Amino acid sequence: MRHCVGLPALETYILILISTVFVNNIVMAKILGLCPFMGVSRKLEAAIGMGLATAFVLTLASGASYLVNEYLLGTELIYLRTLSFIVVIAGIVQFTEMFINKTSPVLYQVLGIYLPLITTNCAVLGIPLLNAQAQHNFVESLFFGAGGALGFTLVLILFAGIRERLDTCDVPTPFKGTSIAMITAGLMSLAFMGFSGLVK
Amino acid sequence: MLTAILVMVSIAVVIGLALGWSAIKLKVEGNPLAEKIDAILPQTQCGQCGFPGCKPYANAIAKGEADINQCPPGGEDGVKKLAELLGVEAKPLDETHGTPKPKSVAFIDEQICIGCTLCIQACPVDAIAGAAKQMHTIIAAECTGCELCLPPCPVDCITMEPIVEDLPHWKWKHPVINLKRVA
Amino acid sequence: MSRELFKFKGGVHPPEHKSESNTRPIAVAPIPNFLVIPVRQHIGNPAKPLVHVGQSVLKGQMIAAADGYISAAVHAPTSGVISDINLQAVPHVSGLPDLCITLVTDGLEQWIDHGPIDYLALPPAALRMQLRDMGLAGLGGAVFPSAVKLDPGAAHTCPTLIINGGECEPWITCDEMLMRERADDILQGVAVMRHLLDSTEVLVGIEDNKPEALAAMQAAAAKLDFKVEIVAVPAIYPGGGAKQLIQTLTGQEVPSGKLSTDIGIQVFNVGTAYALARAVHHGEPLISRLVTVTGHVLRPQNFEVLIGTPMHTLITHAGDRHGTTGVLMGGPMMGMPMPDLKVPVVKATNCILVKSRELFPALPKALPCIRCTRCADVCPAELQPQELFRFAKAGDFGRAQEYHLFDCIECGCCSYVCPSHIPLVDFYRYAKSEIWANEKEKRAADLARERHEFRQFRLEREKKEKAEKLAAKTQAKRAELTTAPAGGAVASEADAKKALIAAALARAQAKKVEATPKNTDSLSAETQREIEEIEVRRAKIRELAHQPLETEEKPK
Amino acid sequence: MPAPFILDRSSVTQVMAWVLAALLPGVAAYVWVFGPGILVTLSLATVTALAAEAAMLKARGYPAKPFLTDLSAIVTAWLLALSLPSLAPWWLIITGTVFAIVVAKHLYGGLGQNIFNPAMVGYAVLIVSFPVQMTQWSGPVELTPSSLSFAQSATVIFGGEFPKAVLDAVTMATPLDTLRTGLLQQLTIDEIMPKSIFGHYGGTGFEWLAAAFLIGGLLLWALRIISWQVPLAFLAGIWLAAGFLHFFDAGRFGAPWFHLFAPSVMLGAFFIATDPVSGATTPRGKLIFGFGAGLLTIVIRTWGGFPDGVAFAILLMNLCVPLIDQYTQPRIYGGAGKEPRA
Repeated sequence: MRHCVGLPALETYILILISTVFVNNIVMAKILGLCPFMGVSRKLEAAIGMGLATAFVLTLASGASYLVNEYLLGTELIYLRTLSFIVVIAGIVQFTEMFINKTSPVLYQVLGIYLPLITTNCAVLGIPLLNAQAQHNFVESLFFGAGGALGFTLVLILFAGIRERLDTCDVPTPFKGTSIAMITAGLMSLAFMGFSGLVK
Repeated sequence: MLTAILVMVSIAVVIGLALGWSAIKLKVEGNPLAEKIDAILPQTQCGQCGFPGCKPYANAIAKGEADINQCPPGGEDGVKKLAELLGVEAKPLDETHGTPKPKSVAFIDEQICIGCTLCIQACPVDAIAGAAKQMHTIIAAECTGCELCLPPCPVDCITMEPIVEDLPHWKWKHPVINLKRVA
Repeated sequence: MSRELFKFKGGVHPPEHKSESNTRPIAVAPIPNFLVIPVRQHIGNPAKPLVHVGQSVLKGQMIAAADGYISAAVHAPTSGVISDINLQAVPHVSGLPDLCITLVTDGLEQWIDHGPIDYLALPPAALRMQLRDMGLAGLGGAVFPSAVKLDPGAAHTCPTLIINGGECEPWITCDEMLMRERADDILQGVAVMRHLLDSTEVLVGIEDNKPEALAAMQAAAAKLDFKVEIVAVPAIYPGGGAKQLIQTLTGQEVPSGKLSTDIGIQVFNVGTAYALARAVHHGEPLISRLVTVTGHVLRPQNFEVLIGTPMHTLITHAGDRHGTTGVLMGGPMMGMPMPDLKVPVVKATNCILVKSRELFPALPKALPCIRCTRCADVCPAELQPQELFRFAKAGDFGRAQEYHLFDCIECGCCSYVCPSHIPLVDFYRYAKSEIWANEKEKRAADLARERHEFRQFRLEREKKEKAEKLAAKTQAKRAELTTAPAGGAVASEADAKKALIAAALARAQAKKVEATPKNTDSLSAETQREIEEIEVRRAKIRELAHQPLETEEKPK
Repeated sequence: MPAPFILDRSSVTQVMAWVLAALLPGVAAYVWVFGPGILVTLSLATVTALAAEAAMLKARGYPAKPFLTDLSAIVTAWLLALSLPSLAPWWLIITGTVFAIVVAKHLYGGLGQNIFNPAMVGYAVLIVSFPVQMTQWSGPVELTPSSLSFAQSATVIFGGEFPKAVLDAVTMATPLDTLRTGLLQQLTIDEIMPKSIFGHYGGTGFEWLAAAFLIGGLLLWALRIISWQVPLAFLAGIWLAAGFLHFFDAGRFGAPWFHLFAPSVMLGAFFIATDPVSGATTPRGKLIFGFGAGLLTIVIRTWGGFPDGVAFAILLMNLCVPLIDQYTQPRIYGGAGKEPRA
């Protein structure tokens, strides 16, 4: 999305938020971050926990990756972007894991393997890279990260609600479990297409 | 080339320090999960899971050494509850640890019992009343049906009586609305 | 004096079918030749039989005593001989047998001596115990021991007393006929209740589709010395439910999970009030009750029936007809199908409804739920039956409890209106009994864990005690030995140990000396020679024992 | 089996029959305004829906009779047919109906278990995959130079070759399309409105069609087949959103009554959003569901890429239904923790 020139700052932030949460939603439009989306959406509490954890990591990561990109990499070390971003994200995820293990061990146990897996979540790496590509300034990249995370959490929670209802449905046996979840995710992104074209 | 290495090293050092500091501050001890698992297990203390009682089995599951389908008295929904708690896939019961049997209570045939107290020492929940050379009898309310008292008995006077459903314990059955027969 | 009424949410209007059985007056059913009296006819512990087989009993004699506070006694409905006490079929949907006392009637109707009780003089607690021993239990359908409900509890007062003449269930008219013909006795019973509960306000709720009953009760109420308000409530099913009647008459709601006495209200059925009046003013225990026999019978009518009368005798008395497809105890909305017809009438039997293909066509097969929420609109407990159904069907009992499954009064309104004809109440009953069973198992498991942990602790403690005792003993021993060679200063631990070893050796030596034979000194010469010979032979044998046995192969 | 032994006369077939009956005035208005073409679409959709349902039921081993006679497939077919353009080709109708019945309904377990509204899933798939064919609307009879008889529209639908000129003479943009294209050319509302397509409230013919659906919907509400919360909240959502925008900038946003009297809004409010299976179940939940759907319709219509947002709005609200239901549980008798109503 080209650099928003001329619009007052507040309006760009709102536009960024609307675009990342609804129009090109990380999961629904950009099809990023599918493995936790499928893995953690079995129960609502796990989904909310996962959503918040990813939001926390994503916002921090976008901020940190902006600083790294702006001050450390500058213009000639662009090829180091992916490498450094991954290191930063891994560090933040480790910190989040310890933090969650300390504050609510139950959530830590429920999230299980998916908590460290945030590092490999392609949305978490995707957003900082998109930030860097679109040369957002610091606040814009924070909003972009927060918007992406909010979109991810919103869709994850909605999907968890649906999957809990799907458990009580009499789904034909070949479609039970993950396959009906995949179909539902497909229909969800079909519904999210309604927002396409919302933001120029 | 040099600056690239410098940059990467500096990022790594900064993050390493931050993590080291937070690792100390956010130390976590104890494993509250074991109690949660123990709450699900049926507490028959029968040892069919290969552990001397339910608490050791719970600790083993918490540490990941034991599988969640080794408890026949817990039955299928016991495995399902454990799977739900640990967020893993529910596996069918492992037959090598024995098959789930209808809940039953031990019964001592008082004609044959010689009062040797071997079963009293073997009972994990002290559900057998009696003393040396005195008559032994089983407190039905507290017997968990773990069958640990059967092997030590020298005269084999203990039998397992399955609990028969009487009026106060009668349960409504799952109503079957079978669409397939409808046509 | 029309009282301002409130409206409870939901409720349905099933066809009433009251006119079939409320035209004929109450008749007394003939005494059958034998009565089967179950000991578990009320909520709480079953009564303990007092009689033995072959004992002849009089009418009204107690044959099974109440067991504990929440229980009620059981009495012989007529004079006769106890033929046996064993497991028999009882009116329960499960068809499982229960302990029953069978009484062969002699038809003499010899009463045991019984007289009125001066309820004003007796202290309330004693009166309640006496009522419990006269077998009084709620006749509205719940059959909860009345003695317990008549206890006003810690507050010592229950300001509002409501008498339930609602009878909203279709087909049943036993309360209506009771009010029409015996209004005065009912209000006598209400007076006793008012005295026991020390109530200030007494209300009688009767549905407005029973004008004659209303008139009779109002006439009887006028003759009383204290104020009783007879109120006509709108005829909606389940208006006769305790919680619904409370809300209609007082606008108050019983808090979820609590009893009506927590908000100072107690509800009794008119039948219970009548039975209380008979017990207090005539000394008659609860041995008979009013039963509506209706449905597919020639002469649907209300009968005064002895407890324990087999149902088939009643049905033949009311005129058996061809084409019966089964019998219900209670009404069509909350009634239970009877396993077979020889089960006896019990205190809870307010109606015997004979089904037939025309009156009760086979229920259509159920289709999946389309979440149309008609059931939520009619649910008097304001629950979400479609969600509860989804959780009960999937076996997710935790969520069912979160959605207040236990506030469901199983009135059947939701199944009645369901366009997919799903037997919703079946699912809720299944879920409730599963949850109760799981809770019982949970309690048993916790008890087992407690006992196991205590056993481990006990074994630990015994081991520790034994170790301590041992250590104490060795300590004392060591102290005792090291102090024996007093004088020399004990240099160090090593010396103490050496001293101990030396002492032990000395002791062993002394023992060996003792063991040598004492009789070797004053021996005669000749015995001395014999001893030496034995010693020589012993030495030769010892020598032989040492040599290798090379001579074995020679004798081959 | 115990539980109540008497039932009131209602049945799923009766519910669905009343819904179809309430749609008849709409169909009649449709034929009167746009010519008999719609009858072809309706019958084609109905046949396809029944065939698809029968096939799925057979595949799953369920008995066909009780499910085919509950008319739920026919309701889905009619709702989809009424939201498709009147001259949409036959294969479009068939793919939409088959997708709706097979994927949106039976993959989730058949009647009563679908998460999304089947008709709207069918519509969304069609508008996303075949945008061109989805704009073949025939204009109102009184405006277009000539109109198609039943046989002619049948041939058009079934793909028979047809002189281009006549076809162009018949087809016209819908009021919403005209409004959208006008706004894109930076015209103001006052310049667009006098065009012939716009009657006094909505499109010339379109407003009668909307009125017919409104009458059908009120009939359904009077018979207690649908509850009042969803339609009222849906219309209120549209009225408030459009009104706010209109008040905010009259030049660029259509008047609320214009948005309200679009046939798709009336059809959506009374027939599609009130689908009990995929909609919210608690009273407050239904209000949120309806209001949200109305709001989103206006958002998509004004800024979105599609001319009419009703389908997507309802699908998006279907997504939120499980959460809405969970967090709007009404208070029970006795308050459960909260102070009971004394």
